[in-house]
Amino acid sequence: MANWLFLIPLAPLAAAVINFLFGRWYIRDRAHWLAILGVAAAFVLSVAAFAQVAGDGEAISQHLYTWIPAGDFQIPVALTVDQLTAVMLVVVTGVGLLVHIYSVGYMHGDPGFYRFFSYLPLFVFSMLMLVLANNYLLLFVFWEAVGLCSFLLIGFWYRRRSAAQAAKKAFVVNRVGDFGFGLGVMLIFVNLGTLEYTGVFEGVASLPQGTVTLIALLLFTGAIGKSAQIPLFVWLPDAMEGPTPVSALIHAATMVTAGIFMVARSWAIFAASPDAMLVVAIIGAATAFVAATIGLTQYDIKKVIAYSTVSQLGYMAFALGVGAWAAAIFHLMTHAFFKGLLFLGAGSVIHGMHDEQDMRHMGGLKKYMPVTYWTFLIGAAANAGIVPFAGFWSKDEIIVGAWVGGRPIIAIVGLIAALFTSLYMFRVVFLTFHGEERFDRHHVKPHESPAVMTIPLLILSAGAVLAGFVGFPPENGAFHHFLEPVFSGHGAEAHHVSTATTLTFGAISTVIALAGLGLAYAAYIRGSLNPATIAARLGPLYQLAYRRWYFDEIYETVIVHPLYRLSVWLWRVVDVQIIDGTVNGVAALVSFTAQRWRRVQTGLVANYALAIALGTVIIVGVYLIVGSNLFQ
Amino acid sequence: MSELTANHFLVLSAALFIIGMMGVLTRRNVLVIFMCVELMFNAVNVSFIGFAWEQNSLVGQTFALFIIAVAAAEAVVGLGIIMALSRRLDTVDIDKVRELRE
Amino acid sequence: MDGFPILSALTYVPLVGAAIIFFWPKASPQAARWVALGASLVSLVLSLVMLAGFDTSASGMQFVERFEWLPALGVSYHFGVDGISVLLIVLSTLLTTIAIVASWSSIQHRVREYMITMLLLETGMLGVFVSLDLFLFYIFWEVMLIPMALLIGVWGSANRIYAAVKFFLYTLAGSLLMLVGIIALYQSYFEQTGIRTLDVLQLQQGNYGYTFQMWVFAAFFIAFAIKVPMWPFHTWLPDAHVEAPTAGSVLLAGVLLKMGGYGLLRFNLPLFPDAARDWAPVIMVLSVIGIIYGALVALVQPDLKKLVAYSSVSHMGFVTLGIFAFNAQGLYGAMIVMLSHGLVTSALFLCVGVIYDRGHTRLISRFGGLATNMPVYASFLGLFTFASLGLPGLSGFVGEFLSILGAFRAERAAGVIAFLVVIFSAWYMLWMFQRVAWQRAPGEPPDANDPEAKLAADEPRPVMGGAEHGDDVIDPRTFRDVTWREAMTLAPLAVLSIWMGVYPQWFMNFLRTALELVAKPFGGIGF
Amino acid sequence: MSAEVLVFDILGAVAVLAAAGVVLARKPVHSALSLVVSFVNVAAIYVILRAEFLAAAQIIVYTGAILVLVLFVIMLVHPEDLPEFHGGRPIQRVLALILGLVLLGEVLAAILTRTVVGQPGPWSEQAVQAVGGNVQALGQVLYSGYVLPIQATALLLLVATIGALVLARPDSPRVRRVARDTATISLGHPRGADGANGVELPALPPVAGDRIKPETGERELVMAKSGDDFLDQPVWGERRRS
Repeated sequence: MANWLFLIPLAPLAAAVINFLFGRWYIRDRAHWLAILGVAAAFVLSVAAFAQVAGDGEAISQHLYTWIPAGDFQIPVALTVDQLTAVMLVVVTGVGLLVHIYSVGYMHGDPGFYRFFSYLPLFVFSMLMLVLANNYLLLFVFWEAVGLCSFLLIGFWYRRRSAAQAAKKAFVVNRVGDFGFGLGVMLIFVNLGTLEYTGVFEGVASLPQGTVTLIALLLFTGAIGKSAQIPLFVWLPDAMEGPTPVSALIHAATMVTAGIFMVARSWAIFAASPDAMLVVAIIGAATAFVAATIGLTQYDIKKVIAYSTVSQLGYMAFALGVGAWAAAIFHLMTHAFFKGLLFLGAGSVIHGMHDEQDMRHMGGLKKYMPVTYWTFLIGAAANAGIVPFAGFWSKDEIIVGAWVGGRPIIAIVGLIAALFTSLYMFRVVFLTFHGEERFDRHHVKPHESPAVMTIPLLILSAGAVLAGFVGFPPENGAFHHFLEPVFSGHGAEAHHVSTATTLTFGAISTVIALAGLGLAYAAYIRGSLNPATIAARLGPLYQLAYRRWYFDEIYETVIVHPLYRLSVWLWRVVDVQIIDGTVNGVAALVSFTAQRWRRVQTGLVANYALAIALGTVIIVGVYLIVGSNLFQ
Repeated sequence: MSELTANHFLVLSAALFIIGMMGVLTRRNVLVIFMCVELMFNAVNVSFIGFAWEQNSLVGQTFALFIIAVAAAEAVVGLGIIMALSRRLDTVDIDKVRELRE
Repeated sequence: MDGFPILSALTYVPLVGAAIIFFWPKASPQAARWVALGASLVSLVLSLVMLAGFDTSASGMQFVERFEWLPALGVSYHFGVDGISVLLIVLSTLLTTIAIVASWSSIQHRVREYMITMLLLETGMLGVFVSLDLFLFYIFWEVMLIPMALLIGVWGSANRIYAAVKFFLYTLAGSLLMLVGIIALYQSYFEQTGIRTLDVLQLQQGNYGYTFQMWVFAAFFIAFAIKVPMWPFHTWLPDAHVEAPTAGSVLLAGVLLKMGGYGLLRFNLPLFPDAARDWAPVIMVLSVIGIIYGALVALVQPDLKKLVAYSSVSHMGFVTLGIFAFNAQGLYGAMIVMLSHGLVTSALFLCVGVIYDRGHTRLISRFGGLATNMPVYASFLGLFTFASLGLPGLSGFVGEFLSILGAFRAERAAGVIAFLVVIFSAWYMLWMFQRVAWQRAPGEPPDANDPEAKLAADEPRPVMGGAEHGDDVIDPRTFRDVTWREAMTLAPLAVLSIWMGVYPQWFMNFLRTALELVAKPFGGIGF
Repeated sequence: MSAEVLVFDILGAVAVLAAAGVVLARKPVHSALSLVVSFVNVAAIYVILRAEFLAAAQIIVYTGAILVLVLFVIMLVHPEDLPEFHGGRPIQRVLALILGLVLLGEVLAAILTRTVVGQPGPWSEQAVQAVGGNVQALGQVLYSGYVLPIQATALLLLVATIGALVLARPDSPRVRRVARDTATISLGHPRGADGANGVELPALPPVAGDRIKPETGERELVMAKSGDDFLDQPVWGERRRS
């Protein structure tokens, strides 16, 4: 037991609530102090929890209260920290703290300043609870709660129609995933009678194969939504309507990785179902590839990074699919650093360029914002998988994992995507920071961001450089040893990777990454390759990528519009005409009949008297027939 | 038919009742209709008292007494209505009084 | 407290208040308001006292008041509460108080009569929940109907007479069927035992034939299904809600709809378990249709109140779905959905009322950007929007999830299809929220430094069915934020909604023993 | 054939004939007088039936009170208002005749086939004599078993009196003028003399529902089309753009 665990999420929650309730009138532009304090407290406590778990090797937990006691459906609010959670805690609070600090500069002067610093700690709280939960329902609860924060923060500049639409889209698309996730949770409960991780993982072995596969796939549906896998990744690029720190924290470093975390957390279920694993791997690889191709063609700097995020999430997913659990979490961690860094760097660029996001209107910014440039370059290198930056180690390990996991095709797809990754990352770097200055120099004066923004960049870039080494040597680093207790037990298969394989793939990865770098250099610095010509030559393929593989259009025509038409039909025809028409028809029938019948009421008393007499005759007649002995 | 039996009274009662009823049905003057109604009341009273006589009971007479009382009340109100009717509509012709229709 | 007839007291205090206003002809509107508020507050306090004195571990009825009334007919004056009714009573008293405060300044016409109507309605509602004798129950059931119809018909908006008549006749048709059922039940019990009684608890001891059960179940069920309202008996609801004044909508959604679910739990399940089991498939299908159908139709409503009304149809589908799952999760879920819907939908109607008072329109397309000039309002609206779409941590989730889980456990397909609603409910509620609270007022140009300014013009908004409401142009930018009075009506609901989402255990403890009793004839699955 | 039967037959025949006179007489006054004859005969038959008290009541109440009232009313109502009223409505009359005959047949059948059920009551002739006669016997029965109905009857008579007062009360002056400017009921001066002393009553403005169509003498009826008509001011929520 660790009775202080609840303080980890409570600190940011308190900051969020206080800022929300009093921010508008009393706290106003001092809101960031409270938020940073809360998240910093959570960070310190997380590190303490991490240390304790690392020291003892035992999971620590705290039971707070019973949330839902519905008969045999007893759901506690209980927190557990094992190694996996400990890693997530540190990543969430660490990146979260840096993003908070960065936001002080980025959001300075915004009328919704207090609101921002109320939503952001709320998100940190939700995310912490998500990783701390000890059962699936609690996980689901905060799974949705981070969705709420995501909604509020994407729609932070709610007066923009596009932001409002994007927020709604993100929430609704996530709900599609949640639909599957929720069903999975129900299926677990109905089959196993419990939702606590330990009980579920123990019980999985006793379930028939089909049920396990179904559960695993349903859970993965949730991950598809939250972690923006094909086919539900469409919300994530749109989510870039939110302020850039939000993109960095939520849509790169933490929330979108919740799906990866959840699958890793449920590894026992997935490991018990090879079919489900295959699906996960295929979807992950496809996502990695598709998103990388789209990333090649976009011009909005944030959109490129967003697609890069989707692509990297695809890597993590297929790492899970091939059973490389630790590698997935490793990549999750390194990705949090370098992608957070990239987003914050992009934010710094946007900030310095007065809200310009189109790379076609940038160029040559290197000399205006050197700190941003160098940190961004480090992030790009890490993302592209250049030795020795963090991304190299984790991504290489994933590809190796796929290869030795018996999925060579997926490994190859991963390698191709890696080429694209390197290409689009350096395309961004070169388009933004190198080359001629394509912006309107009379109106736009690029400038370096203030220290409150650059210091987080520096810290994160240190992370992006160094984080990879916790996983060194590959497959056998400190990180893997730390996570080992989580991913061991029945169903876990250990692949013994020979040093030769590791070295070979390291070499291949490096070559590929450098090839991407070279291509980008050729196209955007030296000009020996003309991107426009290549695009023209690729024709439909380029259009496919540029139009984001038409996912949005397909959804629009296949789902959204028919559904709207169906709804209008249900309302206008079924509801108003058929159902209500029947009701009103009955009323009209009564009224119609009554109108006919009232003719009987002549108003002549004589007629009424006649009717009375007739009635008398009938009654007496009835008496004669029934009551008297006349006919007996 | 040597003895007086209740059937005598009943036949008388039936005759009076039906004559009254015919009056109600055929006449158009409200006043005459009113008088025919009184006639029908009376016919009923004859029946009651006839039965009472046959059965050696006073319940029938009691009933008839109440009927007379009620008839008195009815007469008062009914005649009041006729008065009001003739004042308002200038008629006592039952066929001209059709306000119930709408 | 023993011996003090607290149930009678809290039921009749509003009646006394109504009498005071009635027999005080010179009462000014302000005095009438204060008397009404006072009476409803006394009732609220009494109900809270009752709640505090309620023993959650005891099984059976509490605070029972019983004496013979018409012994020849077997009618007794029998009041009592169990866990099911006790929470609904507090909900009723709370919502009535809130409704009276909410109509403080928005009702300016015939205030005395209005307050009398509200108080009579409260007595009727409370009477329904405390009566344990079918005769009393039926009387209160009808008593409640009339003030509600008056509220709609006198203080409603343009098409109010139609809506009031429709509401009245629809509900009356159902209750007449119920009356037939009551009489059949009475007769059947009399034939079995020779005892004439209308006491619910005693009637539950009866042993009714299968065919009889099926028919009488249907008679009761239709009455309650209309009240719930269950698809396809729901079409009175959008009309009634749209035309009713805000407070009327609040009570209609908050309390009156609950009587359907309450009736099912109190009468249909305990009295006719065999019939309930065999009717369940039909009812579950209808519930699932209602859930999805309500959500889809809500998606395309141009009118705020209609949107909330159709969302009610959808939400109340969970009540019947949960009840007829016959397991612990379903029953708990149904009750929590009822309570949560009572809080959240009422609050949404209050929210609609706030902007209706300012703009005199309910068309979504007339609003926009309210978060800018009405931040407090937008916060409330957002909170209730999310509570309504079932965000965990707020009240909506607990009930919906339990209800669907119960259905899923009883019948997989029903649970799966019903769960689809999480997508649609998010869709329509957020669509509404986005267009009312976010974005810009209609016709307002984008901000100068907004990237969207580059677009030629704000895309035309889809306005569905707008023309029939006239084209008054209002400017939402001039609306003032909620007043203290309005905030006072919304805040308790917000607090309760969060509380119910975070600590539903408190509410579920009240329900436990009562629901166990309900589930007993069905094997008590899940308890 | 006993004397009793003979007396009964005569009385009955006269009563029936007088009743027929009520129906057939052309003038209401004749009808009323025939009714008196019929009532008196019936009263005599009551005596045969040992209902002396009722016979007295019959005479006092019916012939004494009710018929006098009827005659008053006949006098008060304008003679133009009392047309002969025979003729017209042939279908009605034929139907009435058929119904009457059928009912007569039915009732006769019922009378002839009837059987007596139940036990005879205690009030035999001797028993009645023992308590001192019909009046005493009836009093005992009435005031022991029927106290509440007696009270109720008293109340009914009171209500009827009040009701008659209300009905006979003149309407509001406006209505009265419109309705009766040619036929004022007045004992003090001849009919229609209201305007004769040269005093023209001022013409009152027409009021909805108060106009009389000249051709039919009927009043317009005004029905409320909707609930709005009953409300005196615009309702909350219906403020239209002015």
